[in-house]
Amino acid sequence: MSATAKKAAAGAANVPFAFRAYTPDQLRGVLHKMHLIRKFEEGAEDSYTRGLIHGTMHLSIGQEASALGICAPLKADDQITSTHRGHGHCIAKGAQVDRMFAEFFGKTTGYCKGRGGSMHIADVSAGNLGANGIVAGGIPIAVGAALSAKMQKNGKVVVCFFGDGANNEGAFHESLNMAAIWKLPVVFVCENNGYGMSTSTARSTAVERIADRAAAYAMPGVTVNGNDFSAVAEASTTAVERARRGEGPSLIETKTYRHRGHSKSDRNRYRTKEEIEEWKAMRDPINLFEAELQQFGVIDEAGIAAVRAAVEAEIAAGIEFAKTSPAPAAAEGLNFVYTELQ
Amino acid sequence: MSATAKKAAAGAANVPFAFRAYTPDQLRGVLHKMHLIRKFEEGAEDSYTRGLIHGTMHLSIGQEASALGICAPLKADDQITSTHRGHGHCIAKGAQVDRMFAEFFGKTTGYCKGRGGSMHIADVSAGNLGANGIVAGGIPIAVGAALSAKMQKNGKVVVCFFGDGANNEGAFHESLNMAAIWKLPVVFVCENNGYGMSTSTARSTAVERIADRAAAYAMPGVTVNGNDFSAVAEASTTAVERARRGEGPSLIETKTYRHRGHSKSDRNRYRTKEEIEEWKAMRDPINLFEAELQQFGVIDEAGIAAVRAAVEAEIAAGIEFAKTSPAPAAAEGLNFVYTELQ
Amino acid sequence: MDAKVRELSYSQAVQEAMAIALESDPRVFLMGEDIGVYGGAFQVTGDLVERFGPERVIDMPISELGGAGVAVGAAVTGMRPIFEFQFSDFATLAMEQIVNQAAKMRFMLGGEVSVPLVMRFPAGSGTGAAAQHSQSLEAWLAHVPGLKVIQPATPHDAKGMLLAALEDPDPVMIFEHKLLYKMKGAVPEGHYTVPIGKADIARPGKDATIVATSIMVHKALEAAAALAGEGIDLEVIDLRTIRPIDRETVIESVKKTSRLLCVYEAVKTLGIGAEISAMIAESEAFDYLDAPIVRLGGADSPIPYNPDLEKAAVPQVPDIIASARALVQGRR
Amino acid sequence: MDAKVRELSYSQAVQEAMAIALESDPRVFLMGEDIGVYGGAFQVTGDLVERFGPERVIDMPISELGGAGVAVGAAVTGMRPIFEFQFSDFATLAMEQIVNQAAKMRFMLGGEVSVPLVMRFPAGSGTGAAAQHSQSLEAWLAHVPGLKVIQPATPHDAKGMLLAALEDPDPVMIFEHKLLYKMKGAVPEGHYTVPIGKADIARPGKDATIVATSIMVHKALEAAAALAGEGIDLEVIDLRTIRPIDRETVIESVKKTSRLLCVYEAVKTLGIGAEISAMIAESEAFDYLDAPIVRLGGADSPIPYNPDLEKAAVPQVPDIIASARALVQGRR
Ligand SMILES: Cc1ncc(C[n+]2csc(CCOP(=O)(O)OP(=O)(O)O)c2C)c(N)n1
Ligand SMILES: Cc1ncc(C[n+]2csc(CCOP(=O)(O)OP(=O)(O)O)c2C)c(N)n1
Ligand SMILES: [Mg+2]
Ligand SMILES: [Mg+2]
Repeated sequence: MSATAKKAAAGAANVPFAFRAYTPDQLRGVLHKMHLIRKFEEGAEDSYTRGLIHGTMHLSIGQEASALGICAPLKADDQITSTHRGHGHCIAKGAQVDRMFAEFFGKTTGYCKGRGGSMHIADVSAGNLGANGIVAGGIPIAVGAALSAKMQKNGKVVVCFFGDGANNEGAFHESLNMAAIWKLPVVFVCENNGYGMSTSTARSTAVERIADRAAAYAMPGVTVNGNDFSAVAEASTTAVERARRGEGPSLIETKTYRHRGHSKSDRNRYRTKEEIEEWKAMRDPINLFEAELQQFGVIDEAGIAAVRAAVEAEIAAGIEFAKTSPAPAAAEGLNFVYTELQ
Repeated sequence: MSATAKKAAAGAANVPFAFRAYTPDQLRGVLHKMHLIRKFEEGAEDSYTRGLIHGTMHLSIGQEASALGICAPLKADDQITSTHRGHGHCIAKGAQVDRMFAEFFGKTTGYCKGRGGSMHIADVSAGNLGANGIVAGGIPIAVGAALSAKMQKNGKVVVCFFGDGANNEGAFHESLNMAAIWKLPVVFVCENNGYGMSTSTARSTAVERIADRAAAYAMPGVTVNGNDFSAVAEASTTAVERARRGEGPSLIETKTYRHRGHSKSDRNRYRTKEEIEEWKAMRDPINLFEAELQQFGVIDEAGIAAVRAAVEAEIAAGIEFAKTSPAPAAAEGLNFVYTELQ
Repeated sequence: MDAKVRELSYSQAVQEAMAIALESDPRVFLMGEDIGVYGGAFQVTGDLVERFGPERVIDMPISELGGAGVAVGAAVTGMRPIFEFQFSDFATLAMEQIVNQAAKMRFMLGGEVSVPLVMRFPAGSGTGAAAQHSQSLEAWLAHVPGLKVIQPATPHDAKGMLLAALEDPDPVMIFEHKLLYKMKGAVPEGHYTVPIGKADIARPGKDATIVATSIMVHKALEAAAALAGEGIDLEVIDLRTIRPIDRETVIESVKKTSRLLCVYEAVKTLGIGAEISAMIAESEAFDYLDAPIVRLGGADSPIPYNPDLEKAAVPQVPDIIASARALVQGRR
Repeated sequence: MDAKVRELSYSQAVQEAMAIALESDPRVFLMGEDIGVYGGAFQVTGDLVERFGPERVIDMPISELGGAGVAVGAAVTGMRPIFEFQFSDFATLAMEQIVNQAAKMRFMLGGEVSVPLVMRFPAGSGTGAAAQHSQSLEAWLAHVPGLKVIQPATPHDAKGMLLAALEDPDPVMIFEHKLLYKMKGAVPEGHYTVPIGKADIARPGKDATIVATSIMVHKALEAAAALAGEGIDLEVIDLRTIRPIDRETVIESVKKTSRLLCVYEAVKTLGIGAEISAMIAESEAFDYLDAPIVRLGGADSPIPYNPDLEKAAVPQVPDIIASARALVQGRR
C-alpha cells in the first residue's frame, strides 16, 4: 500500500480511488501528462494555423482525463487501438511529443515517417497500434490483438478506444460479440463526448447510456464521469484486471466533452456557445484534477506552475525537433507499401 | 368479434390467442398454408433430387408456424423482406406455388423469370420484396421500406425476417438502431432455429435470448415458441399494431428448428440425430396446430385429410406448370440488368 | 428561351440540383452523415435542411452499411433517395448493399423492381487527409453491371448529371472530386440534364487524344494549353461517365488522332484507364494507332500524408505535359 | 531428393497446405464460418478442426467485417491467420478492413508493422447459386496497393502458393474457383512453395498468346488442344498472380506471338484482362502486335440462376476457340 493510500485509509472513508491507488509522484506524473496532452494539441493547433501542418486534425482538448484514466492501469506492453481523436491516447500510452510533432509536420522522424499524420498517429513500440481514420475501424483490430494475446498466453490486455458515434457502426456490434464469446482480454472504451461530428447521441443512438449496450454482449458495462481522472482510472482498473484474469471483455463509457470543433473545418452550428462554455468553466478535467490534487495535498500552486513550465519546454523542444527534421524524399514514395520495399 | 372468439370468450379463459382472433375458416386457411409450405418444400426437394432444379436450396421444414404466425396480422400491401430460407415467408405472404416452382425450375413464368431461383424468391405484387442470399442483407432494406411507408404516410408495416446467425452481422445492429431512433413501422423477426449453418447460437452469440438485444435499441423484445402458430401470431399482432400506430419497431424471436440440413450439402455433423428426431416427433408445428384445431373443434380428421388432398393437388399442378413453362432464351441474358434493357 | 447562366462553384451546383429535386419531387430525400445542420463535411448540402426540413435532409448515424441499405429499401418502395457518403472511402463499408443489392436487385427479381438510387461519393486526394480519406475507388463500381457510374468534372455537369441521375430508374453512383468543390463555372438556372453515357470533347485537337476523368480533365486542359505553345494540338475528352463508357466518342477521336493517353487519379493498375486502353486496343481504332497507348494514373501506393509525397502520388500537369509530348513526338 | 507426388484434388491440396502450416508454425490459425465441424462450405478445411482443435480452427459468428478485422489485428500482433470467406461475394462486407486497414497499415505506420494475413475467397459461377454467390471480384483487390492477389489454377499451385503466401510478410488474397475444388492434379508431398508474382507458361506456342486466370486456364488449354488440330499453335499463360503481374513473361510471350487474347471469368469491363491488355498496349510489345488485343470476359450482367443463362454469362471453351481462331486468322 502506498503512502498516499495509507494516509487516505487513515483519513476519510471516501477518498477517491486514484488517491488510494497511486503515489503522489505518480499522481503528479498524471498531471504532467494531462498538461502535455493539452499543450501538445494547442501546439499542433497553432502550428496548423501557421501553415506548418496541413490536412486536418481532431483535438481531444477537454477529454484528457479519459485517455489518462483508462491507460493508468496498463503495463508498457499492453496495447491500445485508438481513433481519429487519438493524440491523447498516444501520449497517455507513452509516446513522445517530439516524434508526434514530427509526424504532424510530415517528417521522416515522425512515428509514421510522415506517411500517416494526425489521423494515423501510432507508437507501436509503446503499444499503440494506431489511430484510425475509419470510425470503428480499430475495434475489430483490438479484438484481434486480444485474440493474439490469448493465443500467445502473454498476459497482455488490449484497450480499444472509440467514440459515441462509433457505437452505431456494425463493427462495434460484431467485435463486442466476438470478444464476449471468446472471453478475450480486451476493454472497450467508448469516449462519449456527446456528438459524432455534429450528430448528438440523442439523435443517433437509440439508448441513452451507451454502456447499457454491454448487456447485449453479456459483458459488464459502466458509465463514468470521463472528466474525473480517478473515476475513469477506477473503472479501467476493474476492467483491466478482469481481462487480465481471463474473465473477458468489459465496456466502459466515459462521459466527456470536446472543447474544440470536430475538426479544423467545424463551425459548431450543432451546439450552443453556452454549452461549450459551461463545460470549459465547470468541468474541465485539468481544473478538476488540479483542485483534487491540492485538496489531498499532493501538489501546491508552485508545483502546478512547475509542471506547466516543464510541459511548455517539452512542447517547444518538440516543435523545434519537428521543424528541423528532414522530410521524406520524393523517391521514397513507394517505401512501406510492401515489406520488400523496405 | 368473430364467432370463434365469442365461443372462446364464453368458454375457458385461457383459449389461445388465435382461437380468439380468427374465424374457423381463417384457421383452416392457416392449416392449408402450413401444409402448402411443407409440401412445396418437399416437392422442391424431390425435384432437386430428380435433377429438375439445380443450385442449392434452404428448406424451412419445421418452421412453418413462424412464417404464418408472423404474417397473420399483415395486410396485403404490407411488405416483408425475407432470407435464403424464404419459401415459407413467400407462401405465407401470398405467393402462388406454381410460379415459385417455375422460378426454381429456371423458367420465364417464375416470379423472377428464372433469374433468381430459390435464394431470391420474391413476389413483389404480394408485398414480398425478396429473399436474400446475403445473411442480414434484407434487414436494412426492410428499414428503408419502412422509412418509405412513414414518408409516404401509406400506413404500411414492414416485417423483416432473419435468422439467429444474422443477428451477429453489423447490418442487424445498424438497422435496428436506425429503425428505433426514427420510430419506423417495422417488425424485426429473428427466426432462431438454433444454428447459423453449423454454428449453434451458444457458440456464436453472446446472449442466450436474442430478443434481449432489443434493449440495446430501446425497443420491445419478446421470445416466443416459434412452432406454436398462435403464440407467434399474438406476438406479431402486438408488434404490428404498435408499428401501425407509429410507435416504432419491435423485435420478435421465434424459437424454432429446421428438420432438414442447412442446405443441400449439409451432413448434419454439428447436431445429433436424437435432437432432430425429438423436434420432429414432439414439436412439429403442423402436428401441434392440427391437435389444437381438433381440440377446439375447428376441424376433424376428415377435414384434415381434405386439406392435405387439396394441397397435394395444388403442388402437383404447380410442378406441372413449372415443367411445361418455357425457359428464357440465351439472347435475353442481359434483360433486367438495366431498366432500359426491358 | 435560354436559362440565365451564373458562375457557381461545383458544390453550389450540386446543391442547386438537389434543391430543385427536393422542390419538384416529393419522392426525393437526402440521407447522409452530418448533411443537416453541419451542412455536410464539404458543405455541399449547406442549408438544405433549413429549407426542406430534417425529414427530407436526414442526418443518419454513422452506419454506412445500414444507411446504404435503407436507401436501397426506400428506392425500391417508391422514394428517390440521394445518399451522401461523407468520403468515398467509406463505401468500403457499404459495398454489400451497393453491389449485392442495389446493382442486382432488379436483375435477380426478373425486372419486378427498379432501384432509382443516387449515391454521391466525395473522392480523391489533395487535402492532406492521408490514406483512408483520399482514395479514388470508382473503378470498383464501374466493374459492376447494374450500376451507372459518373464523374462530372465541371459545375455545369455536376448539376445536369445529378438531375439526369434522378430521372434514371437505375442506381447511379456519382464520384465528385473534393478539390473540385470550390471550382467555379457557368451553370444555367433551373432544371436541365446532361445525359449519362455521353463523353464531352472538352478541347478538340488532332495530334493525340487525352481521355481524362474528373479533376484530371482540368489538368489535361492545362497541359494541352501549354503544349499548344509548342505546336502540339491535343484533343481532350472529358469521359464524364465511366459506366457505361461512351465508346463511340473515344473511338472516333482515336481514329482521328492515332494516339491515346489516359489520365486518371485512381491507382493506375485496373483504374479506368485500363478499360479505356483495352477498349481501344480491341476496337477498330487499333488499326489507326501510331503509338503505344499510354496511361497516367496514380502511384502504386496508398495516398501518403506528407504533402509533397501526396502530390507526387497522382498525376500533375507537368507529368501530363511530359507524357503527351513524348507520345506525340514518338518518344516513350 | 524429390518429394513423392500424388494425385490430389484442389481442395485437398489447399487443406494439405494448411495442415502443414498448422503443424509447423504455432502462429498459424484458421478463421472462418463453418470451417470447424462442418468442414467448410466447400469442405476445404475438412477435418482440420479434429486434428488441430477449435482454438486453431475457429468457427466465427457470421460477422465478416469484424472477423476480417480480428484477423488483421491478430496478424499485426504476431499471428499468421488464414481467413476463409465462405463465398468471395461476402468480401463486400469486409472491404473496409481489407482495403483501409490490412492493405494500408504498414504504409500508414511508416513500416512499423507488417500484416502477414492470408485470406481465401471461394469465387466464381457455375454452381447455380445465382447473383450473390457467384461473383469474381478479384480485380477490385488487384486495384489496391499493399495487397498481393493470386489465383492458383491447379492443385499443385494451390498448395505451393498458399505456403508461399504464409511466408510473405504482407497480406495475400487467394481467389479459388469453386469449380476447381474437385479437380485433381499432381501434388508433391511436404513443404514446397510456388512463388507469388511469377506466371506459368502452361502451354508454349507461337501463333498467339492466351493469358488466362484460374479456371479459364483449363478452358484455354482445352481450346488450344482443339485448335492444334487445325494447325493453330497457341501459347497459354497461367497468370497465377494478378497483383503484382508478371509483366516480363507476358511481354516476352506477346513479342514472340504478336497476338494476345485475355480470358477471365470476371465481368469483362475492368476485369483483369483490361489491365493485361493495357499493360501490353503501353509496353514495348505494342510494336510487335499484329492484331487488336482481344478480351473474353464475363457478360455485363449479374450471374443468372437459370443454368443455361449462367453458362452463357461466362466464357466457355467454344467461345475461346472462336475468339482465338479469329484472332490468329486475322478476322475479328
Ligand atoms: C466509417 C466512417 N464514417 C464516417 C467518418 C467521418 N467521421 C470522422 S470522425 C466522425 C465522428 C465520429 O464521432 P465519434 O465516434 O463520437 O468520435 P468523436 O469525433 O466524437 O471523438 C465522423 C462522422 C469516418 N471517418 N469513418
Ligand atoms: C453475409 C453472409 N455470410 C455468410 C453466408 C453463408 N450462409 C448462408 S445461410 C448461413 C447461415 C445463416 O444462419 P441463420 O441466420 O441462423 O439462418 P438459417 O440458415 O438458420 O435460417 C450462412 C453462414 C451468407 N449467405 N451471407
Ligand atoms: Mg463523439
Ligand atoms: Mg439459424
